[in-house]
Amino acid sequence: MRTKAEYLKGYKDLVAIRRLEEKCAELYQLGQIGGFLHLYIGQEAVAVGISNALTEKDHVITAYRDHGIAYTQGMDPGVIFAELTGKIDGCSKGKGGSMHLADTSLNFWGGHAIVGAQMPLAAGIATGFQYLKNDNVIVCMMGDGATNIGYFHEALNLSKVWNLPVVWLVENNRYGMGTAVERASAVTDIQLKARGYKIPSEEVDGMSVNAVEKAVKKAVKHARETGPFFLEVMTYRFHGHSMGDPERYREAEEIKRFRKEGPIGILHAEILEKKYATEADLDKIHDEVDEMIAAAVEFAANSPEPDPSELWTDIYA
Amino acid sequence: MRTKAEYLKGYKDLVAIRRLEEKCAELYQLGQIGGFLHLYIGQEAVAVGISNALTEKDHVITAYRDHGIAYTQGMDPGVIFAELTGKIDGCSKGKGGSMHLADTSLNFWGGHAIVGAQMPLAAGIATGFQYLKNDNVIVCMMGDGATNIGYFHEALNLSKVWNLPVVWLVENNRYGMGTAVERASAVTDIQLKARGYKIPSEEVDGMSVNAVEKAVKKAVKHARETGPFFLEVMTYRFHGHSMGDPERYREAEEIKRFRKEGPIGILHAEILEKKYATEADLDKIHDEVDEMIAAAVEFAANSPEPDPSELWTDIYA
Amino acid sequence: MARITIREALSQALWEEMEANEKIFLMGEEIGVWGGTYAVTRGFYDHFGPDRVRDTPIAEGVIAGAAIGAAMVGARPVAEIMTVNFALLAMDMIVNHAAKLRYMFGGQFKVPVIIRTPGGGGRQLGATHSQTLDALFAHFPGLRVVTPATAYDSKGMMKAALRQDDPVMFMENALLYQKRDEVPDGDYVVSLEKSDIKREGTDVTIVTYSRMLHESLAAAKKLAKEGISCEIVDLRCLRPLDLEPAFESFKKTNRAVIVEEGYPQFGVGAEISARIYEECFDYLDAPVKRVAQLDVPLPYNRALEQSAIPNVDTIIKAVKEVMYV
Amino acid sequence: MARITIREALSQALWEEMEANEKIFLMGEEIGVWGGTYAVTRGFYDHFGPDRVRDTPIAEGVIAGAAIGAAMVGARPVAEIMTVNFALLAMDMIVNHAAKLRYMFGGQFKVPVIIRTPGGGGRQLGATHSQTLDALFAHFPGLRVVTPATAYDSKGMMKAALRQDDPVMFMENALLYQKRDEVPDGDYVVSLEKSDIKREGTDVTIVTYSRMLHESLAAAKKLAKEGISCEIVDLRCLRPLDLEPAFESFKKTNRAVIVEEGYPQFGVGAEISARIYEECFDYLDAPVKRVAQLDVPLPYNRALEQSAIPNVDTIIKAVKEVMYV
Ligand SMILES: Cc1ncc(C[n+]2csc(CCOP(=O)(O)OP(=O)(O)O)c2C)c(N)n1
Ligand SMILES: Cc1ncc(C[n+]2csc(CCOP(=O)(O)OP(=O)(O)O)c2C)c(N)n1
Ligand SMILES: [Mg+2]
Ligand SMILES: [Mg+2]
Repeated sequence: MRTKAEYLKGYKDLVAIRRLEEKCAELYQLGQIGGFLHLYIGQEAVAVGISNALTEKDHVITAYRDHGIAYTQGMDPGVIFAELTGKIDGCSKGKGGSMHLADTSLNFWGGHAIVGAQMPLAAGIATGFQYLKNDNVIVCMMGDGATNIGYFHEALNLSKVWNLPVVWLVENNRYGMGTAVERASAVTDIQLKARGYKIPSEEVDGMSVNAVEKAVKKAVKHARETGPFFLEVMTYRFHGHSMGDPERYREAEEIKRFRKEGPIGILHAEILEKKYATEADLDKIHDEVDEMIAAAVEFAANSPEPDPSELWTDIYA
Repeated sequence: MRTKAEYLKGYKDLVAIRRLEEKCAELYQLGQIGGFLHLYIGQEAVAVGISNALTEKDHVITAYRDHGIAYTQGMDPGVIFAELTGKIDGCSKGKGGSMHLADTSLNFWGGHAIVGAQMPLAAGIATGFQYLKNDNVIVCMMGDGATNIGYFHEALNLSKVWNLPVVWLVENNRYGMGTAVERASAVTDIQLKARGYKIPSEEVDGMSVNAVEKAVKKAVKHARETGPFFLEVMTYRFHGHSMGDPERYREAEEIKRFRKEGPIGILHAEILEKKYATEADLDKIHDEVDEMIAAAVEFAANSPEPDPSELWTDIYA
Repeated sequence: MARITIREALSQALWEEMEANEKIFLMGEEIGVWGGTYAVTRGFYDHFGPDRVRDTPIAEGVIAGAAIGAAMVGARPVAEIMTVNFALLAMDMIVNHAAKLRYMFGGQFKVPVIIRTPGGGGRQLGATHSQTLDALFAHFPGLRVVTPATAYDSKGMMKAALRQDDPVMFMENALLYQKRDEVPDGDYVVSLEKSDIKREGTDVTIVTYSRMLHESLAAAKKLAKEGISCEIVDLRCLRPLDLEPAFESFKKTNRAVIVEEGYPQFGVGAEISARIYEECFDYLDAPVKRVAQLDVPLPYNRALEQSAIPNVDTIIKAVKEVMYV
Repeated sequence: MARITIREALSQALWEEMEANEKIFLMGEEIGVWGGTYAVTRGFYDHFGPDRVRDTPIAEGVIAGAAIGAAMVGARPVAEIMTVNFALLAMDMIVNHAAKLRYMFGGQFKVPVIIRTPGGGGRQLGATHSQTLDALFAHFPGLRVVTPATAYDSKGMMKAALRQDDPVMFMENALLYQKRDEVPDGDYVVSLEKSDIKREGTDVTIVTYSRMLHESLAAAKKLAKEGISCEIVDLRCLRPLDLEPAFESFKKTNRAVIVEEGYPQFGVGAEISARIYEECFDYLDAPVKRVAQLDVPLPYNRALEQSAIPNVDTIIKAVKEVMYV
């Protein structure tokens, strides 16, 4: 972000994801969202930074914690809520749910619920791009926990052997469910894992939109011109892993510490300091977002259930 | 090896493996051995060095290229040939074949035909040892090609997180079937792969029994006292991947170059230089080995086929 | 006797056996500090400690593989795969190794590993998180596949599994953990090789297992009011498969409905159906009817998902069909 | 017309389609420089180059996954998994992804990926290298599973697979590559959805596929000499499963033998058997007979292994049983 407008847009995006997720939690409690629900609260700056950095030739794929990146890639919040409530206007007609948001017209390839599965798929998407010579790049997001699964090894190795146009982006939020990085991974400095594949890497402050944006831009450029790049983005999730997490694995103190310096607060301070806006201006953004979210929820509520016949569509082409 | 006796024993072992493998090739051509047959010729010093280094608390597991290590762990060549020809006196009653030699009373856990599968199993064997507090160590041999499969990542990571008593030992013979290391692996210096798990590592000259022996001793000690260790043993296979390899992937020149400095020749020269034996003494060893192999083949030939009822045994305990 | 949940039953079985046999240890994702995703191992970590209750990285291949390896050398690992859908990432370890190692090596060692894993749909988890994959594992000689449906059977079969020496796929069902029934106070085991009549009846034989047992029982209750008497055979284990009670029942009723939760083609019901015909050919009064999931990946949307999974109504309909009413 | 081997038929189909459609590329272990473990892609690397004929590391997960990903974005990858036994290492990618992605995302994209893989036993490769796993894949909606047994069908079905948009498990058989039969000179396709009568007859219907077709044909020839006339239905594809010709045949013969190479329990034969009973109940003269591998992991020893796999003799015996002779 450079211009005032960009900063304000970035701020709005952060707040929009936050509100969207808070609303999700509410709808989940009300039983309107089913299945598993993983909130992105605390990690908003990562999605905003990524999407800010991407151009129309750049694509993204992620795991089940996918609402944020869906939003920043341009998915209408109404469509998101429709999917989350299983309605026909959802991006996947209500067949995918929270863990399977995607809109390929927005260069967003999902939303994948099997931990790590997006990595071989991303290697394949990159292979497809390379093979079709369309100059595209894919950014593959994953959690810290996902870096321990075999797919990580196979996908990273192949990406280097074939020099694929892919950015491997770890959102290190310190836990995979209840397991702290150091209890699951031989190296806690996850970036080091890239060394085993001679893939260049960087650590990034995931609480800063600009830091993420900058790093992703550089990484995407490298991916397009040279081959795979690896980013370890340091972040934190403020809520449980999913709804119903007993959270026996961390201290309230730790959450508090991170919450204080959350991505929204940081950008808020920066904007005020740069005098791009006043408190009142920012409040207005919050109000706009609230309206947008309310309208989105309304849209989803009015969207019809899929016809029973949809059970049988989209299985074969 | 230090003493004269050890050197001569080492030499005999190298020659024994070589002859055993040559005999296998012969029996395969005659149709007496079926299935896939992977010869160890060129890599003999690795098995000899490993078994020399191991004590009764140390165990070993490997892939399908397993005749050499079966022999050095103490498996009778007659039993080996019996297994290879599917006879009841084979170590696995003729049910396993060439790729599945094992004798747990010799601390040898096989012989595994799925590339890389021995790694999670080895992590488990080490977990068992650790859990049972018996002070044992497992040495897990694998090929260079096997280091690219997901199991490698999962097993090495777990071994470090749990500090398991395991030595990961790569026999880098430069090819996985027809694929040269650099065509399949992002790092050609395979040792580097251990860095992603903070596992200490060493490169070892696999043509030298003593180099392997020394490195394995050190690695096993580390594994017993501290945790996993990683060895990259540089070696070369003189024959095709298995019988019937068209060998379109390497030059005859390369094979020649390695053959000239093969493990047997190297130790031969060393023994003469140390004056531990004369040419004639060594020739006698060859004769002894020839006799042993002939007797072993004879033993196998006389061993009965398993009873048809064996089809149904050993499925459940 | 106490009425406890299946969750408690499994928990008790594991706890008691761990107290009795120190060779038993647990491993899996989130089984320790978290207490188990479905809370089966809650409290174990604090009591038994990190050596016997081992949290693992997310790496199903090595979870299964390490459990198998530890079993090879004499420990008794119980590995939890968080859901059966993720067991697909451990298929090679389960199918090529757990099931075959003993055979391939001529019986040199045993592989007393238990892989616990819950399956089943109905919770809006989408296509990759809702599968019922019992048929996949039951296909393979060398494995034992058990599928208890009650607290009594769950506790008794878990204990039996922990006292025998073969690899066991212990198939649980996420929607059943809260189900309650009576369990004796003392120690007991339930065979891993015997199916069980869970309701006696005279008109139709229902052959089923796991969660569909409860749907079938509910259906039978309703049908009884209409004067149709169902005998219900709970398979309890799919490998080895004990069909004798089903055959006996069928020879009495001459009609059968097979109810399973999984996919309809090449599933569990096909084998049972084929076997009934093979063994009871002379007793057929009507074609055997299979009830299973519809032949689709399960969708997220609740109504669509529910419409795809067998329930009391589809079972009643099937029973009436074989009764020609 | 020319008599060519199945190896040549597959090779021709891939070659011709690659010439015609540059979106098609191949990937897999040893398919390039080596020329394919079973030589199906011999000469491809030199002709099409390393971009279209991609040797991969030994990493079945990402082989399948990368092929699926490339298919998602519009390429047409053909991934070779060296043998079906190794496909167990790619089960999650095949079952949870190839089969479900399109559905989970509401039809937003297609997944035109072909996974070629040979299976089958009989070559003394031991338990992990000899499996016939067709039933495993046929279980899953979202996949197409094809199992051609002749050069004609192999070429035509490979071409058809390369011209349609669904994920296809293309099941080959290692012992069939050398089989020869007549193939037309020009371009042709064979449907991925139609079974085929490979021999007409009046007394017994044999339903089979892949290598067991040839064993069945040989058995039928012998049986003809004894005056027993077999009609042989070659399934050709297991998903979708076209049983109409089998039913029609059965309605004529009233007797059926199903022959498959895989494990006997929860296998392909169970589904076919159940379906015949379901659809042809009124035409039954004898119980349907299933012939399959014995319920054991396959051993290395040749005699033991051979005794476990169906062959001409076991088929003849089964036919005579359903004929009550
Ligand atoms: C293969 C597989 N194993 C286990 C799970 C269950 N699971 C879902 S999310 C998760 C934790 C992943 O942690 P991480 O990768 O750090 O991502 P985060 O949730 O922190 O964003 C686990 C174990 C799964 N979905 N897939
Ligand atoms: C999972 C799996 N994939 C593929 C194969 C086929 N295969 C057998 S050996 C081999 C090459 C292995 O190379 P490497 O690990 O270097 O061992 P080497 O043969 O050189 O000793 C391959 C691809 C297999 N057995 N298992
Ligand atoms: Mg995390
Ligand atoms: Mg090698």
